[in-house]
Amino acid sequence: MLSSILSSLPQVLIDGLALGAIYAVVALGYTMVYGILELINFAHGEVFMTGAFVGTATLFIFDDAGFLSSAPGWIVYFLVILISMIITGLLGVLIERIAYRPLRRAPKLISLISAIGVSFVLQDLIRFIAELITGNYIVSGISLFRGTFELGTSSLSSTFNDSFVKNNTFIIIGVAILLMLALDLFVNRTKWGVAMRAVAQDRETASLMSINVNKVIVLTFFIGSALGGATGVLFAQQYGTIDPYIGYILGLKAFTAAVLGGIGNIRGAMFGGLAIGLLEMFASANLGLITHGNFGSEYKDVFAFAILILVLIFKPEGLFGRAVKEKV
Amino acid sequence: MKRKTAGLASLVLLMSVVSACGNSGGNTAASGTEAGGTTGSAGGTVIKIASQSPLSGSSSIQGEAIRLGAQMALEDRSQEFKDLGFTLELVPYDDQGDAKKGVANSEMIGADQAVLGVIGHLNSGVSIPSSVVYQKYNIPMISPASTATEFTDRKLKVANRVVARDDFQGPAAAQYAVNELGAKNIFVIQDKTAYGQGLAEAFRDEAEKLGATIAGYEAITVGEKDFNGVLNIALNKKPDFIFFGGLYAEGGLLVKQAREKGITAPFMGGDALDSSGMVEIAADDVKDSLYSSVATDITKTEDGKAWADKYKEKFNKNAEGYSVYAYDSMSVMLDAVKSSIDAAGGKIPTREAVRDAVRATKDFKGIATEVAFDDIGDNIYAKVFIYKFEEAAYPGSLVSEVSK
Amino acid sequence: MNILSVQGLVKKFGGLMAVNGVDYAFERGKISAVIGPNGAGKTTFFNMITGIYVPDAGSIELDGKSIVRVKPDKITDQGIARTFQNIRLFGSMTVLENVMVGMHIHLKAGILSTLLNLPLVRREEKETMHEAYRLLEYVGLASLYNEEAASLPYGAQRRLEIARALAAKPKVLLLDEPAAGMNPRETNELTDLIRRIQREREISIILIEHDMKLVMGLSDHILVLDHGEKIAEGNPEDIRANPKVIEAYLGKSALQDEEVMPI
Amino acid sequence: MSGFKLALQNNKVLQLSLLAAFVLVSALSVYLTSRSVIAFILLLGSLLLLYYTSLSNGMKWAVAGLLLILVIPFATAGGPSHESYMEVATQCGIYVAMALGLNIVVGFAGLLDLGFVAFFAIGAYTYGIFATGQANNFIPGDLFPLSGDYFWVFIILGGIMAAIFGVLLGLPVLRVKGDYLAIVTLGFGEIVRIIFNNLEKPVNITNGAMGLSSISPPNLFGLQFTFPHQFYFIVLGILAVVIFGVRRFEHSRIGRSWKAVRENEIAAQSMGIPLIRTKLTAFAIGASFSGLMGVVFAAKQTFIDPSSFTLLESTTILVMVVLGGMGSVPGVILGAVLVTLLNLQVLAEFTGWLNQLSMQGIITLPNALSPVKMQRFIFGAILILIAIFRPHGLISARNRKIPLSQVKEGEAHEHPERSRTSQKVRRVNGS
Repeated sequence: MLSSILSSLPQVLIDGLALGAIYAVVALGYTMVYGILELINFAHGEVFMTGAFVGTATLFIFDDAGFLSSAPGWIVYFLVILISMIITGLLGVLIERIAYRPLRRAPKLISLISAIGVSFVLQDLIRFIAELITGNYIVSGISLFRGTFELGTSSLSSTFNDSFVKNNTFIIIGVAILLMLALDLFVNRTKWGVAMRAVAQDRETASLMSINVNKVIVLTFFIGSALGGATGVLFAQQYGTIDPYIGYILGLKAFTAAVLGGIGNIRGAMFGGLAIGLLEMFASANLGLITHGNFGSEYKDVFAFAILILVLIFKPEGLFGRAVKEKV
Repeated sequence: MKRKTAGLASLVLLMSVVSACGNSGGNTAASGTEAGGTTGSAGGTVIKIASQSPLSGSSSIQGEAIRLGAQMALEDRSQEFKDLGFTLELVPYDDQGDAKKGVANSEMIGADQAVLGVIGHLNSGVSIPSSVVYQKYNIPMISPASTATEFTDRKLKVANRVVARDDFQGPAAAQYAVNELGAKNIFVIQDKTAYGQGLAEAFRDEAEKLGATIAGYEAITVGEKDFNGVLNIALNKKPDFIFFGGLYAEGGLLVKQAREKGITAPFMGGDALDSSGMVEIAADDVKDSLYSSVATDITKTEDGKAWADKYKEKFNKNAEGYSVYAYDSMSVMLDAVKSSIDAAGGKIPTREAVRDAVRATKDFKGIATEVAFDDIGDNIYAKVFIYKFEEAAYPGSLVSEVSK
Repeated sequence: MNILSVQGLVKKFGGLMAVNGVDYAFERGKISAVIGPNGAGKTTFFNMITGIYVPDAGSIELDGKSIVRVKPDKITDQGIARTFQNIRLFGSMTVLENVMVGMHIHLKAGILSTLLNLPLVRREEKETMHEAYRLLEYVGLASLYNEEAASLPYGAQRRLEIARALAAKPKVLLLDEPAAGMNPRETNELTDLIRRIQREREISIILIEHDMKLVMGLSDHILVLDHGEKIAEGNPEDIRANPKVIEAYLGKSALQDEEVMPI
Repeated sequence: MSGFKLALQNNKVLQLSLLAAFVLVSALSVYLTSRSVIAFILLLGSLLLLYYTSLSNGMKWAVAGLLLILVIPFATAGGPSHESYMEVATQCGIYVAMALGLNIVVGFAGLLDLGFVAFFAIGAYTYGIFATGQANNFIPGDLFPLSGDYFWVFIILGGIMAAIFGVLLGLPVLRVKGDYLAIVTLGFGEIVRIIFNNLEKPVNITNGAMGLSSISPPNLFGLQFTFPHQFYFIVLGILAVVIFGVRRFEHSRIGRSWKAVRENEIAAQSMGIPLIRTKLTAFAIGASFSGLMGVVFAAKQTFIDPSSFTLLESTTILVMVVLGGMGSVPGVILGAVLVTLLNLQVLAEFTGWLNQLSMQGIITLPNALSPVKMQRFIFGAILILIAIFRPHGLISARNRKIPLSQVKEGEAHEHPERSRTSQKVRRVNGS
């Protein structure tokens, strides 16, 4: 048993890393919004999904314009991500304006209900548009870097098998790291980043210190959503096929990642995402083996949710967060 | 204050309702004539045949195909019935692939006395509970697609199907895999739906019986896009054949991701992969994959090709696998209706008569299949066809044909 | 004879010593006050007594029984009820219902008996209602019994909190700044009310208050905290004359006007 | 006009006769037409109208009972669509009970539960497993399937099972607060569904994705229940108990504790209310309503599989509660009926009508835009709009105003005609 777990380990790690990188960047969006508004932006998974569709549509448009064959792949990739980030960023701002801002003083329950509503509306809107244009809401896009790379992991140790890496996996991991570094720098080194952290700490005091809280919130939504949108493009490139319902469960898992890392904590979200991705991949590849076929990979989602529940009960501040106590 | 608003509200409501009443009077009159059209001027008594299939949701492509196929058969024969003094009408229902919805619709269908038969459903999970309702009302149903064994095994008088059962399709696929292709070490994946699991289990059991080893039996989740976990197990087990019981959206991704991982073993699935979506998703990776189907490729025959062209012209859509089976199902249904009309002396027949006439169908020759029902409603001429994607183009080419 | 005593009570928040080794004993049937500048640890002190915070060290005994680590609701069961500095009413419930909730620890109705609407439940419910109404009369809110609690004026909300706490029939009543935000007339009425409660209901009262006139006029005994430590205790006269207390307050008063002690 | 308004406000006889006229007209139109969704909805609307009259509560119940037991079944019996009306009414009843259950959790206790359908599933499987041969897989002796006679016992068992699971799930979950609770319950709902979908090995308990078929229909003294009009009366009976129960709980020690916890946890705890236990009772009682109806659902469908218990279903129930008004019993009933009608009748009818138009070539409707597919969109939009513009729902929760005579000790007994007095007092107080 151990030997077969080990032999596929390199491949499991690579796949888990790719999935985890996606969770991590989506988790950032949850963490940023929660940090500032203490609201679970339920629609964030759908923003990610929208990003995937925008990216795919952009590629189709480029293709029609003949741009795909004339420009180098990496420029196209870059442009697609950029366009998708801008559109989903604006979408995030719009969502904030319509569905969250009027409710900032309302009870939490009400804003949460509004957030769930947004998520549903987005799913159906995208489905409608996709179906209207392509006739089917399951859309297969154009893949830019299709090749596969064989990694000679067996030469490291004879217990390992060779593993295969899609070129796109390198891109996912690379872009994810880039985005996270950029965000980290932004939050810690720029004026706006400092303002963001100030608002997250204490909104009222921040507004007294002549920080425009509304602007900061809008900016947070823009950046968080743009990150989600960029991940959507990466996802669409990695798996090739998307549908309007990919965001819901993926969003839930990304949220789990954010909670695991400590909500409001950017580096924690990165760690949480990678951890959840690796764990999920490991569980789905080895559960059946470990339980002798009694519980197979179909239970892998149970693990992600169980982690969520366990963390929230026993360490609600997450692995890297700080405990907050309600004032009495 | 609150009292006042309540009073006011009640007033407004009353008023609006009274006025709505006036409206509804008009409406009811209108719908009255509509329904009263059973003896209207349109040309005699109305006979309705209902179709039920998912017109929305993830399998709406197949569901739409069923509806359109049924519609085409009905329109083709409407003149024939007009001459007998009956107006044919199709009432399409959307079951959304959801059992609850299907049952609620079935009650409505049962309530409508003009409905003499039902074409549908697509999903076995919907066909099974709905057939119980049809049984109550004695409405015969013919499914062009439901393959679960349970559907006819309950021996209902109303439940019929023109396609092969899972315990015929699955084993037929297994026989081809083991006997023709020489598969010895088979990895089976299923999607944890009633359909996928039923098919995969039937395949697995037969393959074992034929002497192949089952290297693994794993499940995936419908709607997911990343199947690397399960494929990593497959990678480990080094199978020489992979069978998948599930739908094309997952099937396409599975075969694509398997190839990207360097898994070169032949990939095979059931009739749910019989869709152009397979090629769209997996593109070039779909090459050399196989699928078994309960539906034939009609373009191979002269008649079939003509039919498919007509379909395309009529609906501006390519015929899907189930279109023609819905067409044939409707034809069987209409034949039964017609023979019961004859038996009733040119009057509108009872549902019981139609139900028995459907079950008594023998030697019907349709576009896609011959039909004769055995005593539980299975088609004794149902065949299983094995296709292979030689190119990245749908449909694949027929490589084998298995009959009982 | 002491009703409530604390020994070496300590509570830390991160590096901050909110309460640091306080010893004190509250006398049965008396009105005691806990005073001190802002941030002296008074509310934290209350929160430990009522079980909302668990002390890091020290003991709290009610009638000689330790109540450290007992859940807040169980502490109420044992006879301590309180009001809050930042009013915590059940805003969208009626005034009457708020008081009725206070009596819940004494009610017996369970799920099944409620569902079956047993005579026992009906009687209990009626008696609760009557008792709650009597309490509202007692604090002078009877005419507002059907109003939504959140719609009451500020002073009335404070009194409603007191009525709700009284409904639990406590041995000890903790009042956290009951006069905050009240005008002088309301404060006078409140003073009367508190005195009446102590006299007529044999309840020991502990209050936190900044209004020194009220404190000095009401209290039998005073505990003074500063920076989490006890700096003085005694009767009002002693406290008024205590130089440490004056220093604690005047040192602050140079910065914050509202803390000036009207001595 | 304003004279009429005034007369209407104060004159019960006038109100009652208008109501009667309305019921008569709508019932007749249902009776005479073979199938009219509008007439049927209007007939159901008479219950709403009844709610707004100023009749005494007892009178309202009596009239409502009359409408539900006699008028509606008879009015619909006229046309051929009897069973389909009854099917719709039955499903309305099932959802009303579930929405009332969720209302206890969300509306009264303020705990957002996004996995509520799990309890419905537990009720359905409780009956499904024992009313088919499934239970033979883990209980020796070939005792199953149980006959339909056991159905009546299982209604209660289903409720109890759901309540037990409510407590089991609640124990860990309820330590979590606010938004987190919402997402944790969502996760739990999914876990339950995944487990039901996979529990055919190592021991086959739920038959996994294949579902359970041929569930025994209810049986009472040899009478088999298979038709919707029969289930209608079962559901009506259960619903009466459920509504009665909710009413009892709402104005009792338990109900007040829930609301106190919702309003302010810390204050509630300081008033001696045990938080976890109070929340657990809300979870358990809410779940039990769902469980009861799960049993009915399984018996009515005769087939259940995990695909009936998805997240969308949980959200649908939440939409009912939010639309109707969280914490408001009449509101939630209205919300549940509206959403069910929308789901089953209005959208389907509208789609059918549009389809007909497009078949006749009057309009061209892309398949993507078909109204039945817009379910999520409509639900989402309802949630957003209600949250922003009407957070208390269509009929907002109102506090019970108690007449002075009942509050003051000893006065209640002095008036023999209490109801009339209380009416008067109420009017004085209310204005």
